[in-house]
Amino acid sequence: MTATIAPAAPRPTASARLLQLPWDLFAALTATAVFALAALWPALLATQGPFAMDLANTLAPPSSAHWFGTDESGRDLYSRVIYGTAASLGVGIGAAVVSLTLAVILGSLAALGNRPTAAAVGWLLEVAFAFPALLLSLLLIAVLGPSILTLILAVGIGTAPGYARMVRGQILSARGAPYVEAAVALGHSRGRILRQHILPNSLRPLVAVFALSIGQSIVWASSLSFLGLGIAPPAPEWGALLDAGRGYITVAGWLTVIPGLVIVLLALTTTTLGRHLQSILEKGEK
Amino acid sequence: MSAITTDAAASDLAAEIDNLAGFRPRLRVRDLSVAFQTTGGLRPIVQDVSFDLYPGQCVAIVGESGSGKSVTARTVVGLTGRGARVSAGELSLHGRDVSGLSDRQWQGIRGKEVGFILQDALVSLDPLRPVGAEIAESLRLHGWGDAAARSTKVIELLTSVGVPKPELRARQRPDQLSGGLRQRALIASALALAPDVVIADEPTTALDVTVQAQVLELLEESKRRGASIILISHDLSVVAQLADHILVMKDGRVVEQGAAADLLAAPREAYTRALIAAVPSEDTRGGSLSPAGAALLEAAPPAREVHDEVVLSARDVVKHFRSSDGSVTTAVDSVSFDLHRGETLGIVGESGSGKSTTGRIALALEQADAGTVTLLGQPWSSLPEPRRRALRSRISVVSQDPLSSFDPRWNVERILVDALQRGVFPSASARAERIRELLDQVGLPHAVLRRFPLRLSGGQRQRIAIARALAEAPDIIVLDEAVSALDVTIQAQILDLLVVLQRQHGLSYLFISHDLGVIAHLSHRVLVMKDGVVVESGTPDDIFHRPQEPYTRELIASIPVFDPRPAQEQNA
Amino acid sequence: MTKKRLILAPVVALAVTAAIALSGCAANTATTPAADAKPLDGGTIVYGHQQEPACVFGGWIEQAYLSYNVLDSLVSLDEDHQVVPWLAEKWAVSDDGLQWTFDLKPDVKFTDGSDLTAEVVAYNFDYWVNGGGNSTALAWLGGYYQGAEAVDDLTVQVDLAKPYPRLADNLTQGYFGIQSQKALTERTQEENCAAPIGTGAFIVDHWDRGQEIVLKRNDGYTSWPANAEHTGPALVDEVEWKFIADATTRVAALKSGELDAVYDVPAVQWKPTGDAGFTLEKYVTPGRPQVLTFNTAQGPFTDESVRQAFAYAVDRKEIVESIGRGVIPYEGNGGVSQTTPGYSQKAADWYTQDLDKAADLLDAAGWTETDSDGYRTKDGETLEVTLPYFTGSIITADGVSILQGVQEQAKKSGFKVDLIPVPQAEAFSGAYSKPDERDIYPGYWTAVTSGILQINWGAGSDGNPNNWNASFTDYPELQALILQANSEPDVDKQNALYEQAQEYIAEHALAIGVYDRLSTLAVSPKLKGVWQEHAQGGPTFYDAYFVQ
Amino acid sequence: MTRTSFSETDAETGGLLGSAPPRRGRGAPRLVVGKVVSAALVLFGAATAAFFAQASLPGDRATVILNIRAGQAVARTPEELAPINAEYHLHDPLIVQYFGYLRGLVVGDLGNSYQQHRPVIAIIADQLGATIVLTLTALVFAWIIMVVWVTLTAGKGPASRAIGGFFDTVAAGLPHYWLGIILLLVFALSLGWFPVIGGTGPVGLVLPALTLAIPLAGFLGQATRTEFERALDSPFVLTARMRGMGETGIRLRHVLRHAVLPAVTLSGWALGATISGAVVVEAVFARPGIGQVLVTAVSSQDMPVVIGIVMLIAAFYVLANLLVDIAYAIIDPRLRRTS
Repeated sequence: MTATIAPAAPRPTASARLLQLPWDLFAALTATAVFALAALWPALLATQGPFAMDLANTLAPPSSAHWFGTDESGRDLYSRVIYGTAASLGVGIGAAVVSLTLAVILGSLAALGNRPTAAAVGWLLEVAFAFPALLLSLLLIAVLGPSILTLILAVGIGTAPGYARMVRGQILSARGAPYVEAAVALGHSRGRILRQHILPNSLRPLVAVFALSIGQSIVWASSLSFLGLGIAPPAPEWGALLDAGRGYITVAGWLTVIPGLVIVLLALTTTTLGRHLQSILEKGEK
Repeated sequence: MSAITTDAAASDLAAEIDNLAGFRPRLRVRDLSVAFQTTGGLRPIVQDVSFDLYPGQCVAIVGESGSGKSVTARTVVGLTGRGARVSAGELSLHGRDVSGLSDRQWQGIRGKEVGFILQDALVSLDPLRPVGAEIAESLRLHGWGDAAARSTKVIELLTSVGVPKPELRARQRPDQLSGGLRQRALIASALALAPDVVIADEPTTALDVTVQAQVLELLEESKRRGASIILISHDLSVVAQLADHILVMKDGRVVEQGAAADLLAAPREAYTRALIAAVPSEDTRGGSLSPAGAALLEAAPPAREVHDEVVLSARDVVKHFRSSDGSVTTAVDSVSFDLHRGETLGIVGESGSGKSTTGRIALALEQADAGTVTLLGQPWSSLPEPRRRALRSRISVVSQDPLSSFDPRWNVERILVDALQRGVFPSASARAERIRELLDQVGLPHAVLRRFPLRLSGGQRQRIAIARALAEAPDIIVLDEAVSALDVTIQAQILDLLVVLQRQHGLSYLFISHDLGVIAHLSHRVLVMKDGVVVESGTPDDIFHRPQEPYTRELIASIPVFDPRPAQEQNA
Repeated sequence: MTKKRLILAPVVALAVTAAIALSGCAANTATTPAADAKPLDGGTIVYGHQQEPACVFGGWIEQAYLSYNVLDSLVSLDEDHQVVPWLAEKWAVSDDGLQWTFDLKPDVKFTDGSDLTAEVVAYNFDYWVNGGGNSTALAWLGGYYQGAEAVDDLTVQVDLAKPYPRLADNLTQGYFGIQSQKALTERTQEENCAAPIGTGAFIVDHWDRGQEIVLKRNDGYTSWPANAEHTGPALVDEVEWKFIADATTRVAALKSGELDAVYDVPAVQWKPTGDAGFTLEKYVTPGRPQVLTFNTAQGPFTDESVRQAFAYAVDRKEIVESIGRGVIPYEGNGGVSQTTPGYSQKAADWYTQDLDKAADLLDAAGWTETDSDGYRTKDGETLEVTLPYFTGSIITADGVSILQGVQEQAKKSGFKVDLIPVPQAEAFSGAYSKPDERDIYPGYWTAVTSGILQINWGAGSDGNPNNWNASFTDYPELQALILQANSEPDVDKQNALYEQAQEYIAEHALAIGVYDRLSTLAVSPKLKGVWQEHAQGGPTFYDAYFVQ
Repeated sequence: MTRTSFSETDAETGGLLGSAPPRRGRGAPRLVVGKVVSAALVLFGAATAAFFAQASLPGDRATVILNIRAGQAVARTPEELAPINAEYHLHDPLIVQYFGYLRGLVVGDLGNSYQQHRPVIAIIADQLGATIVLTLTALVFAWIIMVVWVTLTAGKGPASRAIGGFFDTVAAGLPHYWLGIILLLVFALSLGWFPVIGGTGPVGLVLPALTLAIPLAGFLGQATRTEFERALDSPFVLTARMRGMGETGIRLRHVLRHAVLPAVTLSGWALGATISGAVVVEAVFARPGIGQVLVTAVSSQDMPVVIGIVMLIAAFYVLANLLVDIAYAIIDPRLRRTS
């Protein structure tokens, strides 16, 4: 049944719109701003350098001088978390880019390629799924050596098959959409339909997925750091911070708990953004 | 006008008399109002609705989508929904005030004292469970018997609603049953505990006409057995079959109510009259259905004689579909037809009859397994797609769901511009001029150009779809259930528009519909399809008055008799 | 109401969890038995160890720890660093120092029933050095060992190419456990690997890979070492030797009573564990401590001044003492650790932090400019040095922190130290083992004597370089000192020579010490008699018993 | 041609979350043959990928084998390496080694471990049980947590929706090892409710399984919640209410079954992917398991073990997806016959 849609209400002003934001989106946007600032201009937020040691003040609990406490070398955890934002976000964004780029290429081939190509790519994806992603990362790191770039590649390649399947599904479903048939009925060529309808409509959800993927990638990357395969310490990347704090968990829990919470917060932020982006895109332009 | 007050006063008086006689209403609703909490504050949905429901009586609530009729019905059983504010002067069932019942208390009433039937059992029964389990659940919830007794009762109930082989059917899921059988099963589940009050919310919408007739018969029977029925429908012809008393709702208010026969024969309100007038039928052919349409029709060129020229011709078209288990079904079997210039060829049939497939083959969106289709005398179905493209501008399509046929990223302007060939409209200004012309033709303001289809009403969307179909001045438009999803007054406007456009441009329509009334109203010739085969074809006059085939006769017989003319005129 | 509570429940749970986690409290304390608690018979020791080796015996210290409880060696090292009898009742060396004879204990049987004979011991020597059975044995004996033969049933003679007066000392390490010849020749490699047959106090019962090795008491045990605290079979029935990689988990499990003893207590846990009533055993491994060896063949450290500047730049003592929390001893000596015979305190004290000296030395070496990051440069080239370290077994988490301290302090004098963690696979595949790949190599090597200097600094022959020389350079003067020391039968003279060698290393800043490698144990107070083996540490359960 | 909203939603959610679109049948025998062939192809692909990835690792394999046996990290001379190269045919051309390996696979011989000198099959068999028990328990826990949480919070107004969704998201974003450490710290170290080193007993299984289950529950919950709320709005739910059914009954008897379909698909994927989480969990809780063996084997370049485990995980994945297909067909019988 068709619902009658009420005539559009008068557009609220920009500031009114901001105030009308759902609380979670508002919180996510605020967090994003803080993360972005920390990544681009850490010195502004940090209270000291990321490597500055204070051997007289090691494993100090959170206090007004050291908001997140200090580590075994007396480094200020808060400043290290701030300085680590760039690396962690970099890995997250980089891996998301790698992952989605691969996914778009493979997914498009699997959905639109000729029969042998689609079958081969489909098989490749199936194998990639069956192949443990962790092993893939282990091998990559063994071949390339641990570095930010390796981490980006390892995480990006590891998460690509899932997204590739998604892309394939999106393209297949867009290809079967009534508006594509309408375009055929209008006499448009295959290339034009692909360009105008199928690709834009199937790739558009990726914008939201991209945001989701950043958070997932950071969690993934931190897992690799835990296994000692991430960015070399004492670089303040969050996963590395967590790994370094592990040995002090019973005496200095903050070294583990706080970076973990920051990772969770970031994952939560990107997921929330992604969700809202998705629903905005689904609703269509207003 | 004081008619309503007088009427209400009269009915109050009647109620009092009934009370004195011990003939009390089973359900009494007074000044019922419902509002929903939205971000923009409370939004009233139902305002001041009052009615009584007596034993063995059927009260129908008629109105278009959004009129508040379903909300009214649900409020009566305490299921208004989240965020609703309900207020009522009185809401009583069997004389008991039910306005303040807790959810648990309601649970004891629902299903036992009040039965509820929704539209289309395919989605109104749990699609993952056998229908027998669904029916048994109605019994179980109210502690009826043990498991064994319940399964016996389920068979009994299915038998009573006329389901053959009930043991087998009870084990099947809705999707394994035909539309008629599953709708009967749904009714069986609602009537399992023989409730005194049955609420039927659009019980026949989306059903084929023959199934609709069966469902109405079942309701009729339950009414005869003393059940009181609240019938919710947008379809006056359905209401006319069953209702003793009719409420006409618009925008949450009752605009008119009264005894069914009186109201239909002598509607007092303009809105009611418009509703009645909007119902298409064989009798309305050549006339207008909507007030606006009347003016348009007058302004339009007169109906032309149907031209001899054949614009689209199908010969022995066959189409098979292979299903998952490897079996092959024949969707279209040896279908042949000719569509002449300026003609509307109606294809009517029930779901699964192959009419839509026929339409898609005519559009060359589906490749026929055998047979040929020619367009304007040229090969069409036999060509490869790239070579068809040149001819595509001659034939266009309007489908049931225009929204999904628009790219969701595009606004109206882009949709329409996209339909224009660069070769024909080379400059941007030419294209802009053309799309404004199209909007004028379909009666839409130019302001919609910037809007997105999602933000438009169903009628507006369908007009955009028609504008797009007209973009390159085609010879033929295939209309596949193009008005089925619309409210009756909107449907009337679109049908009027189609007639006007046909007269203006000499268009040929291949008009596909399950709705015999629409077909009868619009068509110059009619094909009746069943199981992929054309069982009969002819003029509407032949088909509706002198059906030759048994199936056609059955179909015609199923059409609800709806003649709003006063009874004595009818007799004359 | 119910709905509210329902939604609040996880919030509360999360908050409580976070609070507990943040406070990091784990205040378990051990119930200390009374001083006069009675010893118990039997029982099972559940012991938590860090790393799981692939085989029970072999050339890796993780294997030696296990071997020591299962296999008996010819000789043992006592608390006073004296070699005492074990399978060998006595031993003698010929005057020219080239022939060693070991007289075996009579009537010793392997747990497969075969006899311990001189022939078996000779076979073992051959198996270590020539049969690929033990690479560490090869490192020690290669170049010295010529052959072994049975003189009679219980006398075995070992022939050397050059005198090696401290041979017996070295044989006390766990790598040199004697195995049944019958088992070695008749059983598969797999069987010997998982459960070697020795004459030891315990028998490998079974191995749940990834989880534990269960050792059962050898009831017919007759060949305890002279430094054992009791005689007869072991006192407990069984040892469950569990592998728990995570130090925190190990210590926690000890505190919760799930383990009776654990290996490797992290510095930060040391005091709390002791305070909680657990017995702590700290063993400072003799041999090479954790040193930084400079690549003197290539790169900036070919210049002695630069090496010395680096040594002056860093306050190693401060770093080790604060990060090591008083548990990990500072070690300045770049040659051997303070528990090694022949240790030179003078070499250890050679360098203390002196930033001015470091600056002067760098200026003198031509690293006069300073770039925007504060690093010294010469001809536009940054003073950048590569310091790869092998994570896991070689450099512990505490060690990593210490290296980071070194990096941070060296930075102040203008050194850009690139710390590169090298995972095990890469390390074992020979990564960073070539002169052009690293400038500093950190690492230790357990040893009983200062003879380790020969392994670490010995010159290679043509076409067969000494791969264990991390400086990649032969120092003939140093080599002469070491070789002379190795063959010097007089212990005092030998030690004096070894000290000279260490001072040579210090003077030329070939390597600087950082901290001593530890082997630490924490033991439940109800378990007594666990001691660390004296040659290179690790738990010995032969004398262990439970008290009530 | 009325399409129901149900057939569409499957594809939609399935697609978005990166799972396979629901497989549709093609007739039983062809289906079985197709499944077997595709499973074999997947295993072949996984083995090939593992082989060449291992072969491309830097460093000399013989050196690694020798160094690990010795616990050393140094360069080795050709004389030292010769016997190892001979023993494992490491100097054969790669392609010869590959075909030799494939030949072994076909006859079910995965070879011997370089380090443990044991057949790979035996090594895997030792550890497999613990990992399977862990994975399956985690899956069961995840489902219980997810079902309870979603059933309690979905479709109950904006506040509970926000909180429900919030916890789904948080749970899904929890790093395994972090969660594991926190659980260990709180429930084993501080509260002492569970042993610190659980071993393989049932009590010791709780925390490791929860560590894997909670993020998985969040992940599954995200997919289920959407479906749950969609199903709650379905006409058949209204019908059930009109029958007098209570909220709980509706949620458990009707809605849940519809809502879990995407989660079922995801579970198949998750079963295969849990191995990565298992490695971490096994490390934190000192549990034996295939994950530990894998990490060790990769770091010691014990190629036969690595490939053996890859084959096993691939087989597990294939099997899991087969089970998902079956479960799907049981939950949604419509798929058995729709085209």
